[in-house]
Amino acid sequence: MDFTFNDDQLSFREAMSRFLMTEAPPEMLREIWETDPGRSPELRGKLAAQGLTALSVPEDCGGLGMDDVAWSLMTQELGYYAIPDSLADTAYVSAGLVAALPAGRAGREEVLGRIAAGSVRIAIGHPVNPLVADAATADLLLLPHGDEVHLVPRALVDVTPNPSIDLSRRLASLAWEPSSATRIAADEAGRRLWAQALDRGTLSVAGQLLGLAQRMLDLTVDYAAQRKQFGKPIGSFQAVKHHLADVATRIEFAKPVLYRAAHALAHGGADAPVHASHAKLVCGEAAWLAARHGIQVHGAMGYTWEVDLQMFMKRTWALDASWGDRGFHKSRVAESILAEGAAIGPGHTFEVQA
Amino acid sequence: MDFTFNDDQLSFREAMSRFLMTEAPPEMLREIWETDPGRSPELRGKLAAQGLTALSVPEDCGGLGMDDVAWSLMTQELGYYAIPDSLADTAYVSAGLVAALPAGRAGREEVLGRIAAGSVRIAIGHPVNPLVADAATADLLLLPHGDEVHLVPRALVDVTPNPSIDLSRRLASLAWEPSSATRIAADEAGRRLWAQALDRGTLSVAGQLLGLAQRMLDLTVDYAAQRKQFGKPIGSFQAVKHHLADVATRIEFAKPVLYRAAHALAHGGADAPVHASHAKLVCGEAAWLAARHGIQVHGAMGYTWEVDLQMFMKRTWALDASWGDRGFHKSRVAESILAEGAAIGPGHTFEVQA
Amino acid sequence: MHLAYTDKQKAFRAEVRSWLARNVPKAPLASYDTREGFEQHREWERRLFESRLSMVMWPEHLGGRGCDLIEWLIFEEEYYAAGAPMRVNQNGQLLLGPTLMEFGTEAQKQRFLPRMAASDDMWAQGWSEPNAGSDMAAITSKATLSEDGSHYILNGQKTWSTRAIFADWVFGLFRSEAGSTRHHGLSYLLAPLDAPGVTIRPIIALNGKQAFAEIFFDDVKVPVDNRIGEEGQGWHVAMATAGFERGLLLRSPARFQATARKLVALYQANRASADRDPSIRDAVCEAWMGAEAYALSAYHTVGRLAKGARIGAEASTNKIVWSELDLKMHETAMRILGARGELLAEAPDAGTDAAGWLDGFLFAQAGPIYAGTNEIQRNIIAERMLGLPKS
Amino acid sequence: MHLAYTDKQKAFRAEVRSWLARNVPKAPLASYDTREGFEQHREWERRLFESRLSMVMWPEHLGGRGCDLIEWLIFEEEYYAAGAPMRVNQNGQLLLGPTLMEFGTEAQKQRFLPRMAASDDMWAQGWSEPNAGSDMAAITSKATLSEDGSHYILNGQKTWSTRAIFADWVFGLFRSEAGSTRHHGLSYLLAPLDAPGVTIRPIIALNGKQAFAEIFFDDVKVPVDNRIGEEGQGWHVAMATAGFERGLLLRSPARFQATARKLVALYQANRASADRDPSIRDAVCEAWMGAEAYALSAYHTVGRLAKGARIGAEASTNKIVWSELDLKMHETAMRILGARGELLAEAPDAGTDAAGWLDGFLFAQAGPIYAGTNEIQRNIIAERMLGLPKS
Repeated sequence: MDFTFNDDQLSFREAMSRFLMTEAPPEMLREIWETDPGRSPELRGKLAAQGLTALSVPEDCGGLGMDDVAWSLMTQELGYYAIPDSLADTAYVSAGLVAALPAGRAGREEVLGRIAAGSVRIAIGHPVNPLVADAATADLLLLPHGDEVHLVPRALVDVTPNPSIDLSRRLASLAWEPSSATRIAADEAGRRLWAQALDRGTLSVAGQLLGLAQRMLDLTVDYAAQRKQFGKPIGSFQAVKHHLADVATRIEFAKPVLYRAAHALAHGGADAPVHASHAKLVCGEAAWLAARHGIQVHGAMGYTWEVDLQMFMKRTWALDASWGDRGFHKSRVAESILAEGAAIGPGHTFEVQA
Repeated sequence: MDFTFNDDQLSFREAMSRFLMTEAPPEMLREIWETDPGRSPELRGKLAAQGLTALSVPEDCGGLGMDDVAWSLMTQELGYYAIPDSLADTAYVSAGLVAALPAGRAGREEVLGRIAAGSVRIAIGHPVNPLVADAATADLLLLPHGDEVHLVPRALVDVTPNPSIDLSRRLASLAWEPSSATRIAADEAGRRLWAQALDRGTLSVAGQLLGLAQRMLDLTVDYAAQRKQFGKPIGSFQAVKHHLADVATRIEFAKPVLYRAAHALAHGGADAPVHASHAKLVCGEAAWLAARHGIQVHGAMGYTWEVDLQMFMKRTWALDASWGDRGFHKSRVAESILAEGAAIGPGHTFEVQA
Repeated sequence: MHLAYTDKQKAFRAEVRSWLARNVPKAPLASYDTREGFEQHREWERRLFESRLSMVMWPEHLGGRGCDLIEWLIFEEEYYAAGAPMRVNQNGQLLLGPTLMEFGTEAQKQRFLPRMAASDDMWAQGWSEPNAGSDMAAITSKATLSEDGSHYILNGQKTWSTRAIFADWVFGLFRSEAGSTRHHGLSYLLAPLDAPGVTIRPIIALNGKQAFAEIFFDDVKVPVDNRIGEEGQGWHVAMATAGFERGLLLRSPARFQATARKLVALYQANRASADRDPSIRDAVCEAWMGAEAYALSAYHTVGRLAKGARIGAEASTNKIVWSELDLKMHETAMRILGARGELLAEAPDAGTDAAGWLDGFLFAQAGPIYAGTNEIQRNIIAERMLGLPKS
Repeated sequence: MHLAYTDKQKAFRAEVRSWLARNVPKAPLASYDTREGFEQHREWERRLFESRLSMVMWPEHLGGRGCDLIEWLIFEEEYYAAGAPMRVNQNGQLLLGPTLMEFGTEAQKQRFLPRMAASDDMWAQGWSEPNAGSDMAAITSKATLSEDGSHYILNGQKTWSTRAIFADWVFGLFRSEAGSTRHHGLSYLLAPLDAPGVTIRPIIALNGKQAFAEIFFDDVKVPVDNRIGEEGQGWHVAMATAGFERGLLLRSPARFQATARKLVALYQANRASADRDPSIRDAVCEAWMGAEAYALSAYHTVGRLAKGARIGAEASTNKIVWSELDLKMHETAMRILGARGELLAEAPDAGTDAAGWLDGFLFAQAGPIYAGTNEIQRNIIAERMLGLPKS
């Protein structure tokens, strides 16, 4: 029983954080936001060079073979730096789905190799999401047709953009025709793949929300320490302190919830869905609170385009309802714990494992 | 359009407040709490002498003929001083029920005269309340049998005490036999009487909760101004200030909700039930918040028997679920405002009137 | 307590309702934080003014119709029930207007108020400075009286001036006594924004629009006639205005009752999905209860004002209540909208309602901040209403 | 990250579970805030001790069985899952115990710890004084060293000493350097409560029970051997203990997981009436999520401690989380119980569950207050974890 990360995981995260701090400063995000595709091939290339796209591709397909637990750290970094790229959709959610296909199916090994190399963008159109992120810039799309999973080249899909308040979100509605040529799974296998993708997507967003919360807290602590009113830093006022202490507390107690869910998912735990929903709810609440108290402490400055806080707030508000809104995840939690004979209470924290 | 009180109403309240301040200090409440019946005939007599029992008895029955609006002030005083006597059950709720009987029915005028004179205690067993307050010390009981209303002498009722955390609450379960001799209303008339009694009981408790909230706030402000830690009054700390500012704000915004409900009830408004439920919900929330922040600011002192705060907190917690718990009142509000074609929004604040 | 409207009040309500039914634009106006929308809203204000409906409480000779506060509440109820446009000149009409009524000379009133009522002059406020936000007494912008005493020379910087980039005039506080500190030595001055030496730089808000501006004063000459009240008494004059700002008029209850009604409708239209989160139905009912309480409180206050009471620290409780209610209602709407919530108006899948709620949600973020943060308001309540000691 | 228990851990869990199944009293003990209940709980502690289960983490020679923190978590899970009695001697075992382990001499450990593990000695804490509550450094109780250096003479008053009226010993801080102020010049001393000059006066709590006491010291003689750590270093010694107090051990996650499970059951049993208030189902799910998060955080912290990390201001986040979670769970239970909520155990209509929840609800009121108010904890988080400036 060891509910901590190993040195590999921690140092990968550390390296990624250092890398993003210099390579993805807010000024660069603003530039990318303003571009037409909203995506930077250069930044994506650098992230691939750091090994991020290879993170959870199996080693025999050219990847690093790390699992959901590593992603629970990495998605926090993607959120912390508000990376304007739905990279996790390709390198985490889609990679997980493709890796779960039987060997040889639909060019599985080739696709995984390209994911690892960072030479493919895959958008994923899960039924829980009414719109598809990054469809326009994708090379391939994973799309549902009932229980079926289709892997569809971009050229076969009509894309209608749906702009978001978060300029780095590039959402679209799609029109496409399913065919046997694009079908890569169906029936029970398809259902299982979509279910896993949902849990991975949920955790991907949960991790990003947690990273966003931490970033908004850090920005706000810096501001509160430096901004003076009534002759002293506003961070010395108890009301400001208590706002930010509450945010810090939420973040601290959301983290292990995320980690348990990631572990359950990596090990095929039967409780993975409820743990993932739990994680998304608490990470989302931490991020919303960080946004609310963040703008409150920033005062009018927080309401401007110029101050970076706005980018992180908008990402928070937008991501919160993606991969299932709160109602969806609250229902999953309620159904699980209110079920007849649910195994809850002391001693059941880690009970359900593969 | 004048949503304020007239001078008569205000001066009656003022007189009652001054009277209770000297006649019902906390030390006296403690003494009465400890007695066996938990009621002081002497205090009741003094309250009657002040005219309180006659307040809403019609003038032709020896009363003052004031209505629910006056009671919305008076119940606040009963709450503020945590009067250990369910006097409002007799003088407000029961008086209202008996006054609504047809002239001459069941000794209506005699009963009202005795209420006005303060020479009768009436307990009321509304179906919404599983237990009956002050049944043991009552002379008469108003009891339900289906839609029927029965006026039953105490001697015909078996009373089983059910002690409450609030020692001044004297609750009981009852055993009794309905008979035609005790029946004073039935069918539609009975239903209407019980419905009006419910709304009056609801407002009676709402007003008391609001008075309790104000008292707990006042006690806590006094304590915070005087108690020192870290070399200054704890009331100078922003966290304490903000706790208490929130309580004050809740109280201020609960008052007019109570007053609208009282007016609607006095004028037979169709919205009286939803307005009464609204009032009870907001007054209850103000009182709960006043209790929570009250004990928090009092620190360990607030957790003692010795400090008066405990009496007001317990009364709050106990009254909150009497005359319908929150679920009951929330349902009434939801059903009303979510009904097809509900008249809500600007311009409907006072629309529904007799 | 008498809760029926008089025949006169009923007639006024009927007139307003009928006028609005005939005049409210069918298509929503463009955002008043854009040049185009600003002018559309000015046009709308002129139409209101022509029917003496822009400032119903002002006396007739200044462009109003001498209504009392009850009639004003009625006007507001009808206005928001009709879904009429946002009021673009409220900073002038509701912050400066009452100040001019109380402290202006007859000549100043005649000169400024009718043009303000007609929105011939659009007004921006000049309260905040970069280092004087919550702490307004830290103002450093200077007004130096000319040697002949005929005019002031203004120097300094104001900020967070709402829509100043489009406005005609600014009002604000300037330090007219050299060396004075805090609340002393300030004067309340009015300046035309096209005066030589005025530079206006827009501040882009969260929503990408030019909602605010910085105003720089570089030896700007304004005649002494543009001073409201006595030299050096600006703080006193401004505080009366700030009282109004935090008080009832700027955020009339009808506005929040209209939002609550819309929220109930949004919930009804999305009930199946909304009920998966049981807290939503509760929040919807709370929204209605909160908006009603705010409206009832307004009627209660208006009644007491009519009997001679004065609004004190209660204005601070108002500010907290409406701003937190507005935020909570818009958060609830965002929860109900779910994945549609983030979409802009131009998104085909946004439907007709989502983008409006998103706009309102962004705007609601500012509620607990402007006109004195809610933290400052809570201090005021604790110290002035409850008598707790200053820190 | 490896989330399976070892065979040894599984065997320990099985042993504890089986022992508890055989030994947990069928009928609940009387409240330990009464003399009768206190002695019943002492008996229970002795039974735990006889099976070396009272202090599982202590070394064997001091009465424990040398378990690690994971095993301790397992013990706690089984203990609360079994509904075993409240632990009556935790102030000694969890506040003084670790301090003695860290700062005590070998002789002191041998003298005090095994008797503490067996509850032969019951301990009361002597931290607070009437004017030293949240501000603990304001302590004025004095310890004067005798001329021959053999003993201290204690004078002064302690308060809020839990169950001191029934206890055998007290530990606390006394000012041993005349004229010293604040954190300086304090010594950490142990005193028998039957010593001449000790007077104990019960404080009646909210629930009518003698839950606390004031302790008066009037020339009470204690040998210098009863001092823990160096003379004048008491603050340093106590802070280590206060860290533990606020930290994990005193409020183990299993306790709140058990409450959450009970709350789910209460909701299920009363679902028809509870669902009239839609916020209740939400609160029940939140309770489970909150208790799980607290448990997960404990496992996470324990893992990091095992790798050499130290608990810092995180202890303050723990305090806030468990105390507010506990309060919220009990408030929710009161809402579900409705009109039954106010009834005492002796009320025939209370049913079997209501009075237990009411007791817990009253006790939960104290959570955000004792062991450092949550306001103080939030200051600590802001200043030590986030680095915000002191006021």
